[in-house]
Amino acid sequence: MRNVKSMAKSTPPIQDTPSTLKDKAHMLNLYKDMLLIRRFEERSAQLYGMGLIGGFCHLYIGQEAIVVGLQSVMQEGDSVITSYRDHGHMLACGMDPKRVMAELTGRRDGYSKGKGGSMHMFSIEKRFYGGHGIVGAQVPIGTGLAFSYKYNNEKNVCVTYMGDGAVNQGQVYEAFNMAALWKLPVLYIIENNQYGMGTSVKRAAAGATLCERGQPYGIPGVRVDGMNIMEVQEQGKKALDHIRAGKGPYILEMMTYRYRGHSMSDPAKYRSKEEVSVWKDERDPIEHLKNYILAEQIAIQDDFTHIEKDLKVLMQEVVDFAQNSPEPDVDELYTDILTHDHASHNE
Amino acid sequence: MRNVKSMAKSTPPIQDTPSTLKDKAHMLNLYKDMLLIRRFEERSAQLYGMGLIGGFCHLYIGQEAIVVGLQSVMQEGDSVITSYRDHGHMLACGMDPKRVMAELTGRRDGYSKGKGGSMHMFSIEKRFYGGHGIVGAQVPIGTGLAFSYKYNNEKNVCVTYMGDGAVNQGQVYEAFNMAALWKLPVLYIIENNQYGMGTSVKRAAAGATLCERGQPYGIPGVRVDGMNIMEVQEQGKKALDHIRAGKGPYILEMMTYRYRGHSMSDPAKYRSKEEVSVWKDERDPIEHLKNYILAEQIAIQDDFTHIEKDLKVLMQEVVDFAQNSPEPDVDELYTDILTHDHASHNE
Amino acid sequence: MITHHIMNEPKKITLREALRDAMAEEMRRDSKVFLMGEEVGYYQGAYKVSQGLIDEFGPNRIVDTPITEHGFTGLAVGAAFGGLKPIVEFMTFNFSMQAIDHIINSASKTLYMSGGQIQCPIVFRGPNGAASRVGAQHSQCYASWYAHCPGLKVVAPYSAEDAKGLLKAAIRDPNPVIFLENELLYGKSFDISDDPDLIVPIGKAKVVREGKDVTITAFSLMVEHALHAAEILAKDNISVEVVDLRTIRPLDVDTIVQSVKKTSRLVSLEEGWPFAGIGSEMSALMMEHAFDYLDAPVIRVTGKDVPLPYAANLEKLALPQIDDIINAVKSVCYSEMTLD
Amino acid sequence: MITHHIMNEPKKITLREALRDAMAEEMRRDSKVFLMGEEVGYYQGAYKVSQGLIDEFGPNRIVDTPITEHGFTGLAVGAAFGGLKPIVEFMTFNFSMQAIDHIINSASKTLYMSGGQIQCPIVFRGPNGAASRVGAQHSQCYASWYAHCPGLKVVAPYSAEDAKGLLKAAIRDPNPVIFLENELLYGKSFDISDDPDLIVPIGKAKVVREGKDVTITAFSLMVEHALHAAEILAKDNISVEVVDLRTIRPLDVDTIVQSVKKTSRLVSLEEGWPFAGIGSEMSALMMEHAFDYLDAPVIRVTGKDVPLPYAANLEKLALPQIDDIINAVKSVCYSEMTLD
Ligand SMILES: Cc1ncc(C[n+]2csc(CCOP(=O)(O)OP(=O)(O)O)c2C)c(N)n1
Ligand SMILES: Cc1ncc(C[n+]2csc(CCOP(=O)(O)OP(=O)(O)O)c2C)c(N)n1
Ligand SMILES: [Mg+2]
Ligand SMILES: [Mg+2]
Repeated sequence: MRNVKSMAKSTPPIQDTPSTLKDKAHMLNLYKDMLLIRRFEERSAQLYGMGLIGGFCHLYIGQEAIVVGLQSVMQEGDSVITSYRDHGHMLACGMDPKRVMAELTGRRDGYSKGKGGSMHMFSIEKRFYGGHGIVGAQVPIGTGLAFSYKYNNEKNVCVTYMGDGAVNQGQVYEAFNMAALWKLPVLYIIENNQYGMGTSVKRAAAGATLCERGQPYGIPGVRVDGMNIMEVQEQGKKALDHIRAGKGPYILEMMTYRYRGHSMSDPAKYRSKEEVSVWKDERDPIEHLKNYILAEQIAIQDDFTHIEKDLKVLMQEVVDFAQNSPEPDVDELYTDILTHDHASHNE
Repeated sequence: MRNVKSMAKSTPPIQDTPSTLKDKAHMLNLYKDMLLIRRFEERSAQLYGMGLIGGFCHLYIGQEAIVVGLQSVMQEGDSVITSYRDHGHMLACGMDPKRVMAELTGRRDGYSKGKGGSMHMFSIEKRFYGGHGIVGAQVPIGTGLAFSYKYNNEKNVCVTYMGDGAVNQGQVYEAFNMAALWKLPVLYIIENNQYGMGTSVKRAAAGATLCERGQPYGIPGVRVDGMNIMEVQEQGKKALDHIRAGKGPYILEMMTYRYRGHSMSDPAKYRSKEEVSVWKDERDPIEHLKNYILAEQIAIQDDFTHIEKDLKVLMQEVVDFAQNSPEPDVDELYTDILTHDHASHNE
Repeated sequence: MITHHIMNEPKKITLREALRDAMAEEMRRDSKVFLMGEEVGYYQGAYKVSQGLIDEFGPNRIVDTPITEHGFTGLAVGAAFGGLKPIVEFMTFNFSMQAIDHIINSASKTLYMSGGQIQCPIVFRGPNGAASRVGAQHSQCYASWYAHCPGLKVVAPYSAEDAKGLLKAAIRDPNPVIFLENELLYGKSFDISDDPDLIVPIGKAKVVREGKDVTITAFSLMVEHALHAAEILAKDNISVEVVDLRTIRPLDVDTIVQSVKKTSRLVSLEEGWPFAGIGSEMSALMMEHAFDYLDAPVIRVTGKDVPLPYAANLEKLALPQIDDIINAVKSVCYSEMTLD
Repeated sequence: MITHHIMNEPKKITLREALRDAMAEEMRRDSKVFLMGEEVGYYQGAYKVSQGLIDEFGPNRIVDTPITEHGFTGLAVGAAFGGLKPIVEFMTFNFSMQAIDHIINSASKTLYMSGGQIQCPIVFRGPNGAASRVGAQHSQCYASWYAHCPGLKVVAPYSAEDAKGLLKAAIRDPNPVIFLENELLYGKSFDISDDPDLIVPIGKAKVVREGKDVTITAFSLMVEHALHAAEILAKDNISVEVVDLRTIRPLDVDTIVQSVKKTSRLVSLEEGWPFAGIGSEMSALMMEHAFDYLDAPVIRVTGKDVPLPYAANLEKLALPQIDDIINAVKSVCYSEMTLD
């Protein structure tokens, strides 16, 4: 099992073959990575409440199995891009939770020096390309990253996440068409958490499923239980294999749920208590994995207690770091508008 | 049979029930309406060559069966909207060929007083809503016209045309989604003339057919031989019935061909002579109908000769009118930017 | 300049309520008016501007859309061509960029391209410019882009009364109107007349504070800053006239020129970027209409020429601050000597 | 101001060829550079600007796209994030409105939002403004919209040499560059140096005709009109200095101010709409940097404030004509007396 702190310092994702999928270390890592996201998000909510985080703040609680499961079956060099609901993705990519939180608080040590905020962070090193605030915009951009891999004859895949609301945006279909036409190595993940803000999928999206939205372009699509990390891994692997074999894009629709409101300011009154509780109490992805591990006797309760304890320590460090990091220097107002650096282009 | 000149003066479309479909007058009217478009376009090409028409000019030659066939099964109150390749649509709607041609020459008596040009003409009276120069833009607009019919509890349908190139535009899918979600009375016609400018459908559109592009939204789609006006009528009627029954939008993909280049400046070198000749010489929609009428002994050669002669006279009038209409008054430069007319809103 | 007659004592109302009331009143008056946009219905509006409307008017007239600005804007334009009078809410005007082709090419140009035949009575409204720390993609001011384009009217009110009266005027207007709101003002309370016929005509600026030494033009939230700065400057014996532009296109050049003829100095205030902004236009107009009356160059106070940063300290620096205004006013006042 | 050294006699070349050569040379030099857009490949470009490129570079580097500007622009931005250097051709800049959210929100703001981490080296190019009678939807000038926005560079050359040198500079630039061409100039022949290292730096204006009575600033096709007007005015003994702006953002304020210090009068010429246009910015800059040197107000000659009409007579009236320029120059020259 990886050390929690070193993981927090951007340990690369686990590289497992199917045979090791039920390996203890691997299973506990998945658990820990999911719990890291959950605890991180709970702390984000706290700091938001304390006024230390401003603007929008979109929590990922409930959806953890998706990014952690997928990251665990990706390869070195694969990249990730998503929307503004991006904290989980960044942590799963191995980005430093301290620097992510420092960005949320708008401080100098944040990934964007405090200039981006919760919605706009990037790490070329960890191959995370944002963090985009315009619903759907990341889809052509991710497709373009995939285009660059094909152009360069690299075997990488860009995993491009979008929400169930985003999937109605026209630019998604423009991207689907080009990805299919040119067989680009892009895996589209639709995180169907049932709502785009206050609008349920049913009221926003015609048709029976979202995974079939690529069908007219010949893009295979599969619906996946996004609360079951092992199913996420299995379908993710299948999709990535298809793509890496040069067969072009693939769509996975992950059925999931966000426990909290759309952003911190949303009381989420459009959902019934019962509906929330079905997902939260009966299908929680972290509990689900824990129960599985215990039932299969892969690990014992003590292992979970340790992880929880380590994360508690880590989270205090994260919060302290993000609170104590100074505000950006005022000169930063005028930097990074244009670059004069011809040399260091993105890689 | 309607008098050619009265038709030219915007006679409403023929209202036939299936039983009258093989009626002589009806069949000859279809023929005449198609030939009117063909002759009109040939004259447009001439006037363009003479420098009397400027800018872009997109001819409809080869595709006549589509608009004429559809118009013949539409009802009073149904509307039409299309792209810049719009002369055929306007004539089929019953707009006055003189005033259409006068707009092409940029003259005062044109439908837009000369201010719109070939791509931008409208007739609320004939329920033709343009004439749009931005590829795909007419699709949401047509969907919005359909929205207005539903809003007003009117039984009308908006027939919204687009090209095989336009069908990749994202806004098309945004419109499909809303049309399906809200069951709007809109008939989408994809005029698949095999090319968007110099790009063949195969190089531009992933997937096997275009008629299935609405499938994920639950929109039925059918591929139709667009060179066979009777098939166009049959499928058009079926689609319109479906829509008028309140079942929402419908897609027809009309397989067709434009004989000329994309616009007057395109020599269309991207197509082989053989390819063009297969369509032009073996599948011409006007010849096809004529041969059918003669074979079925619905009418005789004399009838066709009369029509051709009448159209010749009409076309000379059209050209004279468009050439002799004066340029717009210079004061028109500053009119119609904003309207002060609260009363006369569009209907 | 307001055309209504005050019938009773003014009451207090938030800007948010004023906008809602304007829409409700116009929807009651004209069954062709409807509202569409993301979350305008059951959610009561992302910023609660349409609170309660779906209860009164139902989902056929308060239409929740999918997140597809390009498509629903085009659809609304079609509905307007078809005889309806849509109000399109952009959750924020940043998202209008997705739809801008329909706003410009379909809505603003079709009257002209049709030789006057096709009207497009439509209102595009929503919050514009910076809110509070929502970052670069959510904070742009679109006043200058839209005002650049013929065929549109562009309105950007500050007070609740103006917002209500102008929104009603915009809904009745047979032309496409861009209606720029400001999220930071939604919750602010203003006095408002309870004249049921309140209408504020589009195209008229308003002198909201009289003064004699210098004119500040501003719109939307910046009017508040201008008034605040004027208050402070009064203590230094600088008498500031504040003109609330209210409409950006067509701009009320007369009112501005009248004021400048009196004060001989102009500071243009806006939160948008400087280059080819509203302040640039103000300079050009003063060159053309008031050059001989100017005792100092027109000075622009604008948002800084940077994407809006998230960090609290930088965001503050990026947006016009009271001190920026005060400094600008002082500089035009004291630069006098070197100029004549 | 051009940094290259002329090595041989100039040769003749069309603007179209100059653009093509610039792309070809940069693609030979850097395998990360590629061109994408509608009809750029097998069709050789809608306006034949990419003639021959697909033969030399093949379809992987000369990429024909579907008609989906929003999507392929976003895709190109992603490719740039991923380390490539895309040149995106818009068949005309009118269609960039479909994609403008990616140009502004994704391309121009990400460097800032990422604290300097993510570069977006990309060129958006294509014909801008009016061609010949292509109507209102195909004739808009986007100079002022794009120049309004920080994070972009905006270039609009007139001559073939500048076009070639600036396009090469744009392709090498690590920032997003908007490169505005003009269809009416594509076929025009110019002298061009055959220096293989020709580069024209972005951000430098050029005095293309020296004069002492009045300065005209212009860019793109309007430089030709300005030179033509200057020729005619010379016969009336009015000596006109013509400054080709070449770059709109960052604007070379120094060169303009130098010229105005000499001539004391400025006429700004552009074919775009007046409100918040480049001419407005010119007025504002002169207010701020040259107020004391002006003997007359800055005058704007612009396209008329109308959507572009199709009719031949109206189209002509809508666009700046030589007479408009002459009248403007004369008016700033003769207005002197009333001003001091
Ligand atoms: C183009 C655009 N329109 C609207 C918004 C406002 N907005 C932000 S998130 C959101 C809902 C998106 O829902 P979904 O795609 O399901 O993602 P989720 O928030 O559920 O993760 C909306 C409407 C935006 N950011 N961009
Ligand atoms: C948004 C946009 N992009 C590009 C163009 C230029 N353009 C005009 S027509 C056309 C081809 C359209 O092909 P298709 O939809 O098949 O229609 P067709 O011309 O075959 O009738 C293109 C690329 C445009 N007018 N609008
Ligand atoms: Mg969602
Ligand atoms: Mg086609």
